[in-house]
Parts: sequence; structure tokens; C-alpha cells
Amino acid sequence: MNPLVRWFHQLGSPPYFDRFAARWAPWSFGAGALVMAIGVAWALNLLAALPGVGAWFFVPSDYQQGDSFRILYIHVPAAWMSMFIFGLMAVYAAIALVWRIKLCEILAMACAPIGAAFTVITLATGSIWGKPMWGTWWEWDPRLTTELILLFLYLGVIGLYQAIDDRRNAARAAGLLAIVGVALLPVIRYSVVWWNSLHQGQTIRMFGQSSMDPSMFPPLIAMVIGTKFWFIGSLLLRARADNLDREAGKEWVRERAAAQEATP
Amino acid sequence: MNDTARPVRMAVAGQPPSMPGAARALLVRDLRLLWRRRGDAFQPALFALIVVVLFALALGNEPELQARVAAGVLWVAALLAGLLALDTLFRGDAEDGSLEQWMLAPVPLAWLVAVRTGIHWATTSLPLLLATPFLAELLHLPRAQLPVLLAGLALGTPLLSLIGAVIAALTVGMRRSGILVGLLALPLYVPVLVFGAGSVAASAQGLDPVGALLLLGAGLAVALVVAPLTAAAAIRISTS
Amino acid sequence: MNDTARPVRMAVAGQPPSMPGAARALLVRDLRLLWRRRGDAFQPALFALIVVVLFALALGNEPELQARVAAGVLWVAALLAGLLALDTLFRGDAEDGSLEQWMLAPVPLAWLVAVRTGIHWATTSLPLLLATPFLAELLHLPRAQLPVLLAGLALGTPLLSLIGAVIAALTVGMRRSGILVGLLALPLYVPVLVFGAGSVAASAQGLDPVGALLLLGAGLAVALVVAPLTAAAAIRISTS
Amino acid sequence: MAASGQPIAMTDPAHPTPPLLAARDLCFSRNDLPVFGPVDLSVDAGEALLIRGDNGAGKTTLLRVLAGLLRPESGRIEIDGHPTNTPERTRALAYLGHLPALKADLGALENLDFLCGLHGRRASQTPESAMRIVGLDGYQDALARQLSAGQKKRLSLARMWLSPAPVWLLDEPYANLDLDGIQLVNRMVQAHLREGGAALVTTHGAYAAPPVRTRELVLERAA
Amino acid sequence: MAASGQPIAMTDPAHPTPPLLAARDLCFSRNDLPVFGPVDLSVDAGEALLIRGDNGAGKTTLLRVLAGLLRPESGRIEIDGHPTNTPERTRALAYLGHLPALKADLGALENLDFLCGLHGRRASQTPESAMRIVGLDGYQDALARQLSAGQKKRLSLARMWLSPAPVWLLDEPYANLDLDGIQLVNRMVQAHLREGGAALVTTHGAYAAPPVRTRELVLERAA
Ligand code: HEM
Ligand SMILES: Nc1ncnc2c1ncn2[C@@H]1O[C@H](COP(=O)(O)OP(=O)(O)OP(=O)(O)O)[C@@H](O)[C@H]1O
Ligand SMILES: Nc1ncnc2c1ncn2[C@@H]1O[C@H](COP(=O)(O)OP(=O)(O)OP(=O)(O)O)[C@@H](O)[C@H]1O
Ligand SMILES: [Mg+2]
Ligand SMILES: [Mg+2]
Repeated sequence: MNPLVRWFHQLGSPPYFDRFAARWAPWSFGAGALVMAIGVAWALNLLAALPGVGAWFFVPSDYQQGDSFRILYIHVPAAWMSMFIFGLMAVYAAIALVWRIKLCEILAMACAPIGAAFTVITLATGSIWGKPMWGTWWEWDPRLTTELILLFLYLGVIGLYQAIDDRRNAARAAGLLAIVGVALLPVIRYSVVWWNSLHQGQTIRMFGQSSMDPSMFPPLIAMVIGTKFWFIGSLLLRARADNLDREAGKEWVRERAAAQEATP
Repeated sequence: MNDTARPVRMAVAGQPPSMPGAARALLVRDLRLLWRRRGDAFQPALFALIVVVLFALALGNEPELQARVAAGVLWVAALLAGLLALDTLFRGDAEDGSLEQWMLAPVPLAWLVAVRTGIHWATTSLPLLLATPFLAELLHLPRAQLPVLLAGLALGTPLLSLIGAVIAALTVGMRRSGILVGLLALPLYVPVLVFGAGSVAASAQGLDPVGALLLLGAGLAVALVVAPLTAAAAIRISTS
Repeated sequence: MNDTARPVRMAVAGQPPSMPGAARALLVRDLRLLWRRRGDAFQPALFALIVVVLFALALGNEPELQARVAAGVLWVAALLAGLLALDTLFRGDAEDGSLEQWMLAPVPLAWLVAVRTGIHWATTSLPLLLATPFLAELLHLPRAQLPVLLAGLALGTPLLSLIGAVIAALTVGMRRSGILVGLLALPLYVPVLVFGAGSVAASAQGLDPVGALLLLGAGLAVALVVAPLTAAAAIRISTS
Repeated sequence: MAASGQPIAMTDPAHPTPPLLAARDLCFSRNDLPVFGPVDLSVDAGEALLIRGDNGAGKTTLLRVLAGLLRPESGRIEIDGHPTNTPERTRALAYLGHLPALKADLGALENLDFLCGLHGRRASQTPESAMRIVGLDGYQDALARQLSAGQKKRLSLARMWLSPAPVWLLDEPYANLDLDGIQLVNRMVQAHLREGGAALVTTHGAYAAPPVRTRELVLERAA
Repeated sequence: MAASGQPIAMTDPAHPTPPLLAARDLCFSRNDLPVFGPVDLSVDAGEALLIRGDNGAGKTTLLRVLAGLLRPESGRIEIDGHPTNTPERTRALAYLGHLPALKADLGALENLDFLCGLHGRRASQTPESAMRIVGLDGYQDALARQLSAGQKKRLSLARMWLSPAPVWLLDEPYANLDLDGIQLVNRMVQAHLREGGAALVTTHGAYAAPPVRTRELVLERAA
């Protein structure tokens, strides 16, 4: 068998996944926290105080927005994550529906609360940013509205998952909703293009010509990477908890719990 | 008579159902039920009327203000009426066990779902569509915008019904889905509303509303194929 | 222990229930059920939020227009959310036979109905009330009008719940009341809406809103006494 | 079992005790079509009344009229020899119908707790002891929705067992129960009667009745 | 009764006929707790399979898995020796569950009409004749909501009688029926088997089984 396929099959077994998640979740969190700390420090020009190399780490103020633009380093990564996680959730859900892999059900459902949290962060930071920029917390602008609807979709997935009694059916039903909801993602992405919008248009491009000052880039990249690690950490943690909960009463869970008690 | 691909030893000579036959049986049944409860056919239209009246009352007596919000209010009323009627799509059949028999029938579940959704649209949204010119008049909608509004509703309400069928199917296993249906359906309804209400707004500003209407039509075409299949899958998941 | 007016030969020594005891049992039960389905507690507020979103979208992005209709939209949203939640008031208990046991309990049915309605208000309308300042902000409601709106909703939503209890009781015997509840309830809701939205409109025009609020309060006082008795009678009629 | 084993006679000892529950000339119609004709019945403490009849004979309807869920067209219902109205009967009657009166999302024990709060309970019993008696030990925390048809029936029987009412109205208590469950019903009825209670039981006659003092009422389809 | 009295064997006459319905190693779990363990069963034309078990043993669940309403966790279900998926089984199976599948607002005959449209019907039967057979003559126009518990059950039996499917899955067909009704079920099962059908019947064992060639499967509560 292809080693990758074999590894995937192995990972699908609940005890193996439990061990895998227990091992890697702390590392992911650690890496995420570290990279994000660097990114924030960089963005706030804390690193610029470093002796000697400080100038390398200087991020200038925006010529229009002054320092308030620095909230971008939370807002934009969170916004990207909110959409990325929804897509990932739908992919897991589709795999779970077609091949009935239980681990994928668990992973898909573990995505939802994390994605919802990122969506809330996007909305909150956007609102905070909007007050100085547009003079109002909220506007019925296409991008803002579609992001709010993304939150509703997340809440719908979570609500449906909790409303159904049997966990596997619940995960499959909620997964189907997630797949249907994917249609919203391009609407969010291109809302600024399709309708005339208050919101900033496509300014940042990872590849090709970007309309942002190059010195503003590196902290953003750090934040994007940091949030990814952080997400992997919480995904593993949540999936592990759900996995243990579903398997409660099985032999290996009892063994592991006993081992845990033996070594406090 | 025995025409399965892989022959089953059919002990009993009989007539298997055909897809048109099953659709006709479903149609006859639903029309009979509707006739038994004639009043129910007008309920969605009445509900929309009440929403419109509530709005007119809540806004106070300002015809000019009403005219500006008329198209929006009518779209929201249609949407809410459709939402409320959603619960009757499969729930009755689930509670008395009919849905089990649908799943066990030798015709595709998606076909039954599609037929049922069609009948449901014709008996709940169509009356509303017919009442729209009257409701529009109540809210002083400018006459010129009426054709656009009607075209939008004619394309949009079947789309809403099809999207709603998926949501209704997802929640059919639950005892009391209550407001959850609304929570799940409305985000998916939003694009329809945006394009529907947007087309009227465009025509009010003298712009061309055809683009938005075409998008609604494209959505409808896609949903006609995809929604029944998805809803059938959802029914199987949520009733097991 | 045996304290009926006309003594019944009680074969079995036992503790008859007291009115506070029954109320407590009902409260504990409903809170447990709510805790089991925690998410449901936020659903009416979320539904109102969605209605607000729909309206804002349907009206287009015109803050000034939105501010003018904000109070009306919020009242209609509260009213529709209450309407949707109405179905959960007695229907669940009717379908699983609990309502039969309420009728057969040695405590007055009207008392149980009153307690249940109170709990229902606290678990569906109260969260909505708490969310109102936020929703008002979304629609750019002028800050000065917020206290009047809140006062109106605080008096109006319990009144809506009590009126709704009567309607829910009347339709509880029906299989699928669906939209009928809405049809019966909305006309009765209209006066509440007129005074509620009217009070905000008055304050917007610099007039005194207290008169309208007092009328709501008076309505509430009357309904507190009359509605449970009426609803209890309606339950007995509609389940036989 | 309850402490007061003996029924407490409240009537003049010179006269014979009136029956615990009696109905005189009871009629019920739906849409002006009689469902059951004039029925006379009476049960005394320590007695069971077996109501037999074919499908559609009106057994369920009769029990619902007696319980007070339906209003009789004519006739009267007496408790201890006194004509009573519906609220007065609630203290004397406990009803087990086709619907289990269980909240699907509550645990078995929580359901019983609520029903005790509503109907009161026997001094000698607790929800826990009742669950043991009906053979649901170990299911205390199972949600009602997760119980099978027969397990739900058993939980409803536990509710009857907890009720302080002397007269039991049981509508097809045997349906959905296994052999063990059928014996359980019989034992429970027997114990209840021994304590001075009475029971009305509808049945299609397919089961052995419990070995107690039994009257019988046969309903026939009207019209 | 159907014209084709003899089963039509489609398999090679040199080999023994495979059973009409068979299940191998069938397992079902809810929330990862097994409801029934690995079950093997088979019924052939002319045979009945009696599924016995206490309350909560999993009888209803087993029938629903066989019918295709629930998806087994593992194992396979064969018709005529061929493994089948759910849609393929629909032609071979007819299911009578706890819910009657009747629209309350339709007349008895109208209900049967619809169900025939959905499932097809035996060439030799009409809804009218089926209603006569189950003893509901005179109730053709009665709305389903006005039927008593037993009458509804009889109407559901009429639906089974009309179905062209050879295998009947009957979940507690005797519940709510009077003695006459119980005999009716037995007579119907007997006639169906005589025509080459098969029947799976769950029961608590409280009733006499019909006098036909019978296999038995006893389910025990898992865990
Ligand atoms: C509640 C209010 C807001 C919400 C919900 C919101 C939402 C979003 C979302 C979803 C994205 C990702 C879009 C994509 O990658 O396609 C985004 C990106 C962005 N937002 Fe916001 N936003 C809000 C307010 C603001 C404000 C006030 C500003 C500053 C004026 C702003 C500036 C940006 C920028 C610069 C980007 C990156 C654009 C790019 O992709 O090139 N946002 N926002
Ligand atoms: N809601 C109703 N509306 C109209 N008629 C009804 C209604 N319920 C029952 N009936 C009719 O009243 C008669 C008596 O019904 P009931 O349910 O009391 O019978 P039953 O003796 O309990 O029968 P079973 O043994 O089948 O439960 C039946 O003929 C039935 O058709
Ligand atoms: N929806 C459900 N969710 C969780 N558990 C369930 C559900 N339905 C049944 N069960 C459990 O599965 C087991 C089998 O139930 P099932 O209904 O198949 O039993 P049964 O043999 O038909 O019993 P009965 O004779 O009482 O009808 C029972 O222990 C029951 O508690
Ligand atoms: Mg009955
Ligand atoms: Mg069963």
C-alpha cells in the first residue's frame, strides 16, 4: 500500500488519532503563539527597538489611516481563516459523506466553532476599524453582510449538529449543510468586485502586484502562518475531545484514563 | 411485469409503480388534502398580507415612505411566508409514517421530493404571487416597478422552495425544529432576496434589472437539478 | 393530607400537589429541557436578528431610510419571533400526552398555563429584549428613541405572549396548525403593535410617549388575569 | 406500599358503602352519532373492571369520558356516591392512555419527578423505587426518546404506581409489553387493589386478566 | 389472491434455491453502542421468521435495518442470494411499522389509493377488495383520523395485502388488535406464504404464531 494511504488509514483509527492529537496539539499551539507574537510585535514596531537590525523591522504608518491601519494584522488573517475553515469543513464533510470515515466527521464538526470564532473576530475588528474609517460601526455593505451571513451559517451548522441526537447522523446532516453553504464563499470574496462597496477592494495579493507597501507585508505573513498553526492546534484539541467523548466506554479509553491517573 | 435489472423472484404477480404514476398519486393525494382544508391554500397569501399590514401600521401613515420600502417589504413578506410554510413540506408525512413509505417505494426518493416540492410551491407560493399586485397597491408601489417585482418573485419563489426543501429535509427528524429551520434557511435565502429586491431597486433607479433576474433564473436551473437530490440525501440522514 | 372540600375515600396515603409545588416542578422541567437544548434559548433573538438583516438588505444601503423605519422593523421582528415561538408553547406537550396529564392534575389548569406562559416569555422574549439595543444599533435607530422602544417592548412582549397563549391553546388540538396560528394571532397583536410602535414614533416627533406606554401596561394587567383562564378553557375545548 | 392498608370509609356506617367510582346512564356522541349508548358501571375498592370490546367499540372514548378529558353527552359520574365534576375527579383518578406523557429530552427519572410534582405521590414511594419495581433499574438517566416502545410503557406504569389516586384508568396497558411486562401489569394491579384501590382496564380479551375480584363490561359498537 | 400461485424460480435448477431474504453478520450501533450484535438470518418463500425478544432487545431496529430505513454498521443483506443495496430491496420488501402511514384527513380508500400508486399493487387485488378482507367494509369513506387504534392497524394490513412485494416485514402486527384481528393477521400471513411470499414478524411471544413453516430468531439485549 502507498505509505501515505496507509498513514491515512492508521490515522482513522480512534486510538491512533488520540495519540497523534495529544502529541501534536501542544506543538501547534506553541508554534502558533510564537509566530503570532512575532507578528504582533513586528506590526507594533516593538521589534524596531532591537539594537542594530531594528530598521529591518520597521513598519511605517499608513499615509491615510495613520496607525489605526495596524488592526489589519488581526482583521485580514482572521477574515481569511473564517473563509478557509469553512471550505475545509466542507471538504471534510464531503469525504465523511462519501467514504463514511468517522474521523472526517469529527474533524468537520470540530472546524465549526473555530471558524465561527474567527468570523466573530473579523466582524469585531472590522467594526472597530470601521468607526474611525467610515464613522460608523456597521453598514449594510455587501462584504460586511456576507461575512455576517457566514457567521449565521456557522451557527446553523453548530445548531444542527447539536439538535440531532445520534452523533454520526448529526455530523452527516450538519456536514451536508456545510457543503450547501460553500456557495457563499465566492460571494464573500467577490462581493467587493460585484457591487460597489465601502469596504476595501482587493488590495493584498500574495502573488503578483499588490497595492500595499512592501514593508507592511512581513508581519501579515507571520500572522497568516501563526493563525494556521493555532487553528491546527485547536482543531486537534477539539477533535480529540469529541473523539474521546464518542469512544467513551471503549476499552482503550479506559486504559488511557487509567494510565493518566497512574502518572499524575 | 417483473422488469428489475437483476430479477427478484417476485412471488406475487403485480404492477410495479412507474415514476409518472407515483407522481400522479402524490398529486391527487395532495390536491385532495388541500380540498379537505380549502382554507389553508390561502394562508401564505394571507400571512403576507398581514405582514404588509403590520408594516404599514408600524411605519405610520406616510405614503411616500411606504412607496420607497414597498418592494423590500413585499420580498421579505414573501420570504417569511415561504419560511413558515416550510414546516408543512415534509413534517406531516414524517410524523404519520408516510415518509418511511416514500423511502421504501420502488421510485427514487428524489423524484418524490421534487414532485412534492413542486406541489407545495404551487399551493403556497402561487397564491401569493397572484396576490402580489394587490399587496403592491396597498403599499403604493409605483406601477412601473410591478412587472419587475412579479418577474423576480416568479423566478425567486420556486428557488426559495427548493432551497427550503433541503433545509426542511435536514430538520425533519427532529421533534420540534421550531425556529431552527429559520436559522438554517434564511442565510441561504439571502442571495435570492438580494438579487430579487435588487432588481426592483435597479429598475427604480432607471437601471436594467435583467441581469439580476437572469442570475435568479440561473440559480433556479441549478437548484432544480441539485436540490431534490440533496434533499433526498438529507431525508435519509435525518430520519435514521 | 386529604384536604378536598368533599372528602374522597383516598385509598392510598399520599401527598397531593400544591400550586407552588406544581409550578416549581414545571419550572424545573422547563429549565432542564432548555438546558438540554441550550442553543434554542437564543433562537428567537437570532430570528429577530435575521429579520433585521433581511430588511436592511431589502431596503438597500440607505442609513437615513433605515433609521426612519428602524423602530417599526424592530417591533415587527419581535412580533414575528414571538409568533414563531408560539408553536412551542403547548404543542409539544399536546403531542406527547403531557397536556392530558395537566388537565388531569389536581391543580387548576389555568395556573399551569400561566406558569408555562411566564416561563416561555422568560426564555424566548427576554433574550430578544436584551438583544434589542444591539439590533437598534444595526439599524441606526437614534439613541434617544431607544429607552422608549425598550419600555414598549418590556410591556408589550409579555402582553403578546399572553394573547398568544390563548391562540396557541385554541389551535393545540389541530395536527398542523402551521400558518393558522399566525392568522389568528396577528389581528390580536395589531393593537399592541400600534401602541408600541406608536410610542416610539411619538417620541421621534418630540411628543410624549407615556400615554401609549400606559395603555400597554393596562392591557398587560388585564391580560395577566384573563388570558390564563381563557387559555385553559380553550385547551379543554380544543383537545376534546 | 402505602401505610394505610385499609380504605377509610367516609359514609354513614348504617348504609352500605357506595362504590368508589360509578357511572349512570353515560352517553357520548360525536357529531350526533352515538359512540357508546347508555352505560352503567361501578367499581368498588379492591375491584377491577375489565372493559372488553372489539376494535372501535368505544373503550378508549369511555375511559377518556370517565377521566374528564371528554365531556359526556348525558349521564353522571359519581365518586363515593357523590356526583362530581371534572376538577373534583382529578384527585381520585389516574389515567394511562395511548400517549406516554413523557418528554423525549428528559431522563426517565426527571420525567417521573415532574409528574410527581404535578399529581402528588404516594407517601411510601419515590421515583427511584418505582423505577426498580417496573424493571427499569439502570435506565434512570436514559432519555425518554431513547427508550423502546415497551420501556416507555413501563415508565408510564411507574407513574401510575407513584400516583396517590385510588382509581386507575388503564387503556390497553398490555400493548407493546413482553410476557414479563404483562405479568408486571398484573402484579401492579393486584397490589393496588389490595391496598384498597380500584382499576378499570380496557382489553381486547387476548390476555389473561389478573387474579383479582373482577367485574366485566362489554362494549358493543353503537349503530 | 394472486393468480400466480407458484413461486417462479430464477436460479439454476442444478443448485439449491438461495433464500428469498438473508442477512449475514448484520450489526447496528447507535452512538457507537451496539444495539444488536452480528445477526444471521434467512427466510425462504413459504416461510415465516418469528423475531422474538424482550422490550428493548432491538426487534424494531432490526426490521428497520432490513427495510433500508437504517444503514447497518456492517454485514450484508441478500435477496435471492444477491447482495443488494437499499433501492434494490424496495421492490422485494413491504414494511408495517409502528406508524400507520395514513393521512388523517383522507378517507380510508383514498389512503389505500395513494399507497398503491407509490408501491404498485397485486394484479389480483383492488383497494376495495382489500378493505373487505380486513373487515373494514362500510368504512371506505371514514377519515383516517376517525378510526380507532385497531381500525387503523387493519387499514395498514390492507396496504400490506395490496403490495406486490414478496417479503413482508411486520413489526408487532398484533398490537392493538382484538381476537378477531389477531386471527385476521394469521390468516393473511398464511395466505401470503401459500402464494410463495415470506414474512418476518416481531412479537413478544405473547400470541399464538400462525400455523405455517416457521423459523425463529431470538434477539437479546446487547451489552
Ligand atoms: C465589520 C466590518 C468588516 C468586515 C465584516 C470585514 C470583512 C472582511 C473580509 C471577509 C475580508 C477578506 C476578504 C477576502 O480576502 O476576499 C476582509 C479583508 C480586508 N478588510 Fe475588512 N471587514 C470589515 C471592515 C473593514 C474596515 C473598516 C477596513 C478598513 C478600512 C477593512 C479593510 C480590509 C482590508 C484592507 C482587507 C484585505 C483586502 C484584500 O483581500 O486584499 N475591513 N475584510
Ligand atoms: N377523533 C375522532 N373523531 C371521530 N370519530 C372517532 C374519533 N376517535 C374515535 N372515533 C370513532 O369512535 C369509535 C370508538 O373509538 P375508540 O377509539 O373509543 O375505540 P376503541 O374501543 O378504543 O377501539 P380500539 O380497540 O381499536 O382502540 C370508533 O368507531 C372510531 O371510528
Ligand atoms: N432513537 C433512539 N435513540 C437511541 N436509542 C434508541 C432509539 N430507539 C431505540 N433505542 C434503544 O435501542 C434499543 C432497541 O430498541 P428497539 O425499539 O429496537 O427495541 P424493540 O425490541 O423493538 O423493543 P419493544 O419490544 O419495546 O418495541 C433499546 O434499548 C432502546 O432503548
Ligand atoms: Mg382504543
Ligand atoms: Mg419495537
